[in-house]
Amino acid sequence: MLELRNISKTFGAFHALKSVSLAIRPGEIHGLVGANGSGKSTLLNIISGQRIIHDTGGFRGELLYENEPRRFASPGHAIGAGIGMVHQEFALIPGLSVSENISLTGEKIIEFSRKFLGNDLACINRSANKANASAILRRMGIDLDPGLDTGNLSVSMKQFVEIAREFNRDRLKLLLLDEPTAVLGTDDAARLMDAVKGIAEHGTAVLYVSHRLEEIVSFCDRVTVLRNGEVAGSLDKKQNGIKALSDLMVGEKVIKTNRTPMKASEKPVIQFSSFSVEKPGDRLESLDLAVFKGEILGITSLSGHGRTAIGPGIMGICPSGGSVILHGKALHANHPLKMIKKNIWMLPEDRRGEGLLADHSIMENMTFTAIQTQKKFIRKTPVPFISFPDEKKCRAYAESCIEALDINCRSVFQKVRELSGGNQQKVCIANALSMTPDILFVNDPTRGIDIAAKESILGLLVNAHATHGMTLVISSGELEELRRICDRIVVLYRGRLFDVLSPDRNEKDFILACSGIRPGDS
Amino acid sequence: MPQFNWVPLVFAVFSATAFYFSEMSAAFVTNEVITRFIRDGVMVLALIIPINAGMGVNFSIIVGALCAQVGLILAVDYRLGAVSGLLLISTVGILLSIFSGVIIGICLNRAKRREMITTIIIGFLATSIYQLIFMVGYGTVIQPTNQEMMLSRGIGIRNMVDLEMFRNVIDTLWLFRIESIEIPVLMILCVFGFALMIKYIMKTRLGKQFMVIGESLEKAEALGIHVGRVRIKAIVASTLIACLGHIFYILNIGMLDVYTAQMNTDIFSCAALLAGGATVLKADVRHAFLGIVLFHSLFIVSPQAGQNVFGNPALGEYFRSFVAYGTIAFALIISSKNQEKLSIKEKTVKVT
Amino acid sequence: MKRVGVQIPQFFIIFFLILMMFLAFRLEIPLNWIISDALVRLVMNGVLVLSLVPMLRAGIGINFGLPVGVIAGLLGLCMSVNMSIKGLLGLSAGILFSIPFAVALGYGYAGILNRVKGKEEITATFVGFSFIPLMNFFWSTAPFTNPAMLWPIGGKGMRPVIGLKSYFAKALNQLWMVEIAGVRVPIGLLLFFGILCLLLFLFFRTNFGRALKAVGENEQFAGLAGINISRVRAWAVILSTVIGAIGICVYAQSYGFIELYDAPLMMAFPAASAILVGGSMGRHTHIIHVVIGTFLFQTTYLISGPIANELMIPEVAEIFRLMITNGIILYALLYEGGKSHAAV
Amino acid sequence: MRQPVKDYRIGIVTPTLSASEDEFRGAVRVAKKYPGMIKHISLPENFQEEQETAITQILSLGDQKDIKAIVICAGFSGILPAIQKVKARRPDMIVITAPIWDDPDMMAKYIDLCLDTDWIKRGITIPEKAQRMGAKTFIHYSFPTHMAKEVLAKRRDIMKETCERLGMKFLALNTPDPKTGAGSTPMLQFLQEDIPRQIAKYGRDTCIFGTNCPMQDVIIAKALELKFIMAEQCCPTPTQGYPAAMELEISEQDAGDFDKINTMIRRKAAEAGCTGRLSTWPVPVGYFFPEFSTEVAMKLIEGELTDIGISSLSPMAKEVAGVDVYFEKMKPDLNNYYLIIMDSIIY
Repeated sequence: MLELRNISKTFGAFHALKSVSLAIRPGEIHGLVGANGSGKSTLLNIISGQRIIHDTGGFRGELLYENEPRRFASPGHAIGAGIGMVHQEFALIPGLSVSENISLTGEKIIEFSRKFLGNDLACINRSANKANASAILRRMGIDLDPGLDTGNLSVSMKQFVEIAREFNRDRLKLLLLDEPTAVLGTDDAARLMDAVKGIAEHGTAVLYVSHRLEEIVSFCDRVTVLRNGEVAGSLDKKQNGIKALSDLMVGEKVIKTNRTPMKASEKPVIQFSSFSVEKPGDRLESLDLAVFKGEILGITSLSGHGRTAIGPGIMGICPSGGSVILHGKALHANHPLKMIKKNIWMLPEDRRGEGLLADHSIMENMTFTAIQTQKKFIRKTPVPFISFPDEKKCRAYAESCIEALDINCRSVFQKVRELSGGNQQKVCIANALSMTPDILFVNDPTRGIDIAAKESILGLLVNAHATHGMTLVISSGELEELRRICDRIVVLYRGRLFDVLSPDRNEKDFILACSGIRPGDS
Repeated sequence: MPQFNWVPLVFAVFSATAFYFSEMSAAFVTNEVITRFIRDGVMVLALIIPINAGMGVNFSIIVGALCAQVGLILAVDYRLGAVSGLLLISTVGILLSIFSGVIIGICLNRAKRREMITTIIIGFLATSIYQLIFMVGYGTVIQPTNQEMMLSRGIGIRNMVDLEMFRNVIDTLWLFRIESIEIPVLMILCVFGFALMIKYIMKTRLGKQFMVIGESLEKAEALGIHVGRVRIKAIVASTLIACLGHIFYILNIGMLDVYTAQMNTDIFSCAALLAGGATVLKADVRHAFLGIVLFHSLFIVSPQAGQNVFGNPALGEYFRSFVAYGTIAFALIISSKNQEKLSIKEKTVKVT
Repeated sequence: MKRVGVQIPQFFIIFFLILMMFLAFRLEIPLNWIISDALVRLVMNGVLVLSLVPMLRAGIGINFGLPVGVIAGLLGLCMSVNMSIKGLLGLSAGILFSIPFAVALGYGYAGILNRVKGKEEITATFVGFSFIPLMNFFWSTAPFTNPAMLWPIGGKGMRPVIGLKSYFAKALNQLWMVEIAGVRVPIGLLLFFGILCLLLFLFFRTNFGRALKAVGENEQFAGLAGINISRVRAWAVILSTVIGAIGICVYAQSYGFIELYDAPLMMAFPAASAILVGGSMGRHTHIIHVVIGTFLFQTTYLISGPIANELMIPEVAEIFRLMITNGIILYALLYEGGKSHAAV
Repeated sequence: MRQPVKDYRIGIVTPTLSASEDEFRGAVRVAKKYPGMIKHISLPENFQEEQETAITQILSLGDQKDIKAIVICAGFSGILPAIQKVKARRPDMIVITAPIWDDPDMMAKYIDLCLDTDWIKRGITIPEKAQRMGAKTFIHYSFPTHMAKEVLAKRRDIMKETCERLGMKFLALNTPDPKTGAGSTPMLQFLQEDIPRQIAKYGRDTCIFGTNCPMQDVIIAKALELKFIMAEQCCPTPTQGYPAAMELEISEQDAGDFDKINTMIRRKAAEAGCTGRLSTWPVPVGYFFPEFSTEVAMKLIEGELTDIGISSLSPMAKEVAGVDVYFEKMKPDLNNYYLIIMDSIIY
C-alpha cells in the first residue's frame, strides 16, 4: 500500500528525517512511536502532502503509494488519492451539524440534479447523508444524533466526528491517525480503536501515531520506532511490549551529568500554588511547585502537555490563575514590564516569532530590552522624554558578548536574520543576560539547532547560572540535555504535575512518566 | 456564538424617529422602500457569498455593475430593444463578469487577509479602465453604430443614455395596487428568487466549501479543498450577481448615467447589509432584506427630517453620508472584536 | 538596511517619467518651470506622504484615515485665519493650533485602530470617510467670525474655499526663494521639509522610536520586552495624525486656499501611491522612500498635464494617471500578499 | 412685502449649501417672501454618486398633494429620471428646471419649462466680451467628464468658432478630472501651475475661462496676480470665485446685498490694478433663477400666465433681477426651452 524508501528531510540546517524507510500493507495497523522531535510529525506531513513540506523545499527519497512513486503537492491531492488524516487540531466546522461535518466534501447528492447542475451545485441529499452519518457512527459504537450542532459537542465527541469523517470517504485506503486518543478517556479510546480495527478489516491501512505505549502495544500489527529522525527499529506484534519499545526509543546511550546536583536550599525563591496557564495548545493546570534559589530546574513533558506554559504564564503573556509567591510576597503577574522590574525574564521557545527582531542588527537585539525597560545603555538628552541609546556602550556590550558567547558573525551590525539558528539563540541569551535577571525561564533552548551549537548553548546557560547566580527554569523536550544540567526535573502529563524526578534516574522512567506511567505500574 | 447585534435596532429607532420628523406619508415611504428593495436588493445579496467565504465585503461588486453597463451600452449601440436587448445585456454582462470575477479572484488570492482594501482599489482601477474605453476608446478605436449616443465631437459617449426602449419592460409586470401602494409582484419575486438561489448555493457542496474556507483556510486546506479555486468561485458568483443586480437598478431608473451610475453602489450595498445585522464575517439573506428596508427607509426620510429638525437640509445630508460610512466603520470595529474572542476560545479547546 | 531595490512600480514610473521628459523636451515645454514646480510640489505633498511613515513602521499599515489628520490641520488653519494672523507667523500659528486637535483626534483614532488589529487599513478608510460628513456638520455651523471665511450671501457657516492671500499664502514658498539658472528654488520650503524629515529620522533613533520599530517588526518580541504595545501603536497613530495636520498646513499655504467640506475625502490615496512608488513595502519604509516617491509621483502628475494638452489627447493622460495611482496601490497589496503567502 | 398665503405650495430643489450657495440662498429668499408656500429641499452632497436619493427627494415633493409645481435649480445632470417618474405619477405637476444639465432634447420632452443660461449664445458673447476687454488669446479649461456633456462640449466648439471669427487664438486645455479620482484638488493645483505658464507664453491679454465652479477661485486669484482677463465664470455671479479669491469680508447685514458686494469687488480689483480685466453678471444667475421660476410657476398655477413666450417672460425677469434679461428659444420649434443672458458688469 505505502512504502517509504530513504526519506530525508531538512529544515535549513536541521535534519528532521534521515533516510527513513517503512512499509505498510493493506489492512495493517502500523504504529509509529518516538520521543519528541524524533520526526513523527514531519513524516506524517510528507505522506499527507502538507504545504509546509513543499514550501520548505520538499523532501528526498521515494514515496511509493500503491506501487507508484508519488509526491503530493497539497493535502487535496493526497485526499484525492485515498489518504485520510485525522488531525490533532479539530478541522470541524462549528456551525454545521454532525452529519454535515461527516459528509463534508463527500456529500451524497441527488443524482438527477447533478446532471443539470454539476457536482458542485447539485442538490444535496440530506436524508441520505444523515442516514450515512448515523450508520458510520453506529459502526464506531457511538450513540450520537447526527443532527446536533458540532460546536456544542464535548471534546471526545468532536474527535469521534473527526474520525467518522475520514471513515466516510469512499475510497479510503490509508488512514493517518495523529494521536487521536490524546484527548479521550480510556473507555472512549477503546471504542475508537475498535472502530479503527473495523475499518482495517475492510482493507484500509492505518498509520497510528501515539504516545500511549500501551495502546500501541495492544493495538498495532507492527510498530516503527523513530529516534532523532532515524528508524531505531521495527517490531511486530509478537515482539513488542512496552519495555521493548521504550528501550528502542531511548537507545543505548549512557548519560553523564555535567554538574553535581546542588542541595535544595531551604528558601524557595518562587512558589507556585494551583497555578494554571491558558496557553493555546499547551495548557498548564494547577501546578504546585517551589523553585529554590540558585537551582536549575528542568521541566519536561510531551509537547502539548504544558511544559512551555509556565514562562508565558509568569510573564503575563498568557492568562493565568492561582497564586505565585516571589521572595515571600504574593505576585500578581499581568505584564512583562512588571516582571522585568522584578528581575524575572523568559526566553521564548519560538525564537524567530517572539525572541528576535530579525531585521535588526545583532547589537540592537542584544541591548533592546535592557534599553527599553531598564534604562541601561542610554544617553540622556536635556529634553524630557527624549533619550537616545548610547551607541558606544551598546557596541562594547555586543562585542563582548560576541566574543564571550562565540557568536559567528561579520560584525555587530549584521542583521540577525542572516545568522544560523544556534547563533540566533546566543543573541537571545545575550539579550537576556544584558538584563541580569534573578530568575530566567527558558523554553526549549536547543530546538532546531545543530549538535555543536546545542553543546555551547547548554554550556552558556550553566555558565550564566554559575557566574550570575541566576535561578534557571528550563523547559525542554530534550530529556538528555535536561538531565545533564538540571538539579531536579519536573515531568508534566496532560498539563498537570506528574512527578519530580532527580536527573540521575533511569531514562526509561522519564519516558514512562511523560506517558503518564509510573515505573511500578507496568 | 451569535451575539446580539444591536445595529438593526439602532437603525430601526433612527428610521422611526426620522420618519416622525420628516412628516412624509407612510404610503410614500412604503412605495419608495419597495422600489429600493427592487433596485438595490440583488446588489446587496451579491455581497453575501464572499462574506461567508471569509473574504469580507466585496467592494469590487462595482466591477459587476460596470459589466452590466457595458452590456447596456452595447444594446443601445446596436439599437436592440425589449427582449432581444435584455438578452444581449445579460449575455454580455454575464460573460464579462465571469471573466473579471476570475481576475479579481486571482488578485485576492494573492492578498489574503487584506481582501477588503484590495477590492476597494480594484473598484477604483476598474472604473478608470471603463472610462478609458467609453470616453476615449469609443469613436477612436471602437466604431459605434448608433451615432445618437455619441458626443458631437465624435469621440466618447454622452454622459446620459436614455433607455426608453427598456423602460417599464419588466418592472410594471404584475403590478398590484393596494390603496396608493404599488407592488410590482414580479420584480419582488425576482429579488426573492435571487435570495433563494443564494440560500440554495450555500446548501450545496460548493456552499459548504465556502463555509469551510470562511471558517479557516487551514482547516479547508487540511480537508483537501482547493482553497484558491473556491475563493475564485465565490468572487465570480458575487460579481455575476452584482452584474444582474445592476441591470435591475438601471432598468428601474430608466436612464443610464454612463460614467457615474456605478459609483457608491458598493458602499451603500455594504452599509445596507451591515445595517441588517450582518458582520464582515457572517451574513445571511435575512440580514440583506432587513438591512435594505432599514437602511433605505432611513435614507428616504432623513433629508426631510434633517430639514425639519435642524432647519437646514444640508445637515440632514451630512447625517446621511455619516450613517453610510459610519455603519461600515462601526461594523468593522464590532466584528473584529468578536473575532478575537472567538479565536481564543477555539484554540483553548485542546487538552482538557 | 539599505535595500531600496527597484521594483516594478518604480521601474514603470521612472520609465514613464523619462518618456515624458523626452516628450516635454520635444514639445518645447519650458523645463525650468517644471523643475521649479516639481520642487514646490515635492514639499507640499511630501509632508502629507511623510505622515504615513510612523504608522507604516509600527506595522499598522497605510494610513488611509489621513483625513483625520488633515481635518485637525484645517481646524488649526481656520483658527489662525480667524485671528487674522498674517505671514509666516500665521502659518506657524496654524500649525501650532492644529497640534492639540491632531493629538486629541489621533488618540481617539488610535483607540479604534487598536481594536481592529489586522484590519487597520480598511477600517481606517471608513473612519476617514465617515469623519468627513461629521465635520461637514461642524463647518456649516462653525462659530468662526472672520467674514472672509463665511458664506458671502448667508453670512453664517464656512465657505468651502477660503483664500489665504492676505494671510499666509506662499509664506513658506517665498521664504528665501532664489533663482538658479531659470529655476526658482524655494530654499525655505525645502529646508522646512528637510528639517521635518531629519526630526522624524532622529525620532526613529530614540529609544521610543526603536520601540516603535520593534512593535512593527515583531509584536510578540516587543511585548515580551515589556513594551506596552497598544500605547506605542497609539503614539504612532498620533504622530501620523500630527504630521498629517502639519502636512495640510504646508499644503494649504502653498496652494493658497483652505479647502473644507469634502475636499480631504480622497487625500489618502495619492499619498499612499506616492510612498509606494518610492519603494516602501509595509514596515520596510524609510524616509528616502518618501522623498523619492513623492518626487517621482508628483512630477509625473505635473508633467503629464501640459504634455497631454500639447498632444491633444487630454482624456487619455488623465485617465492613465488614475490608473497608475490605483494600479500601484493594488500592485503593492498583491505583492506583499504574495510574499507573505510564500512564507507561511 | 408679505404676499397673501394661498392654498397650494411649490417645491424648490437646490444643491446643498456647500455645493452651490447661490441657488440655495435664492430658494431661502423665496421661502421668506412667500412664507408657508415654499417647500425647499436639497439634493445630496455627492449628487453624482447618490442619484437614487435625488430621485426620492424629488418624488417626495410629488407625493404631497398640495404641491402643484416643482422648481429645480441644480446645474447637475442625472435628474431627468426623477422628473420623468414624477410626471408619470402626477401628470398635472408643473416642473420648471433652471437649469439642469441633462440632454436638452430629452429635457424638452419631459419638462414644462426649461430655463438655462444661454450656453450657445455665451459661446459667442463671452469671447466677444473678452475681445472688448482687450483679449487676444482665449483659453478654455475643462476636463473629460465635462466635455462628455453635450451642452458644454458644444459651447466650447462655438467659442472656438467665435474666436476664429474674431481673430483670437483659441486654446482648449484639459485639467485633471475632479469628478473621478481625487476630487478637485489636483485640478486646482494644475491650474495654479499651468496658468502662469500660459500667461508667460501668450501674454497678459489672454482671457481664461474655466467650465467648473471650483476653478473660478484659482482663476480669479491668478487674474489678480497676473492681470489677465476673466470675462465670465462658468456660472456668472459676483459671489462665485470673487469672495474666496479676493477674500471679501462680507458682514452679516451686507450678505445678499449685491450692490455692496459689487462695489467691494470693484474696489479690490482697483487695488490689484485689474480694473477692466474682470467681469461677470451683476446678479448671480443662480440666485435669480429660483425666485423667477417660482414667480412663473405661481402665475401658471393661478392661470395668470397661459402662454409662455419671450414676451411674457422678459418683463417678469426684469422685475425680479433688476437688470435686463434677454431670453431666447433654444430651438425654434421648442416652446418650453429658453435660454437667458443678462447684462454684464465690468469691474
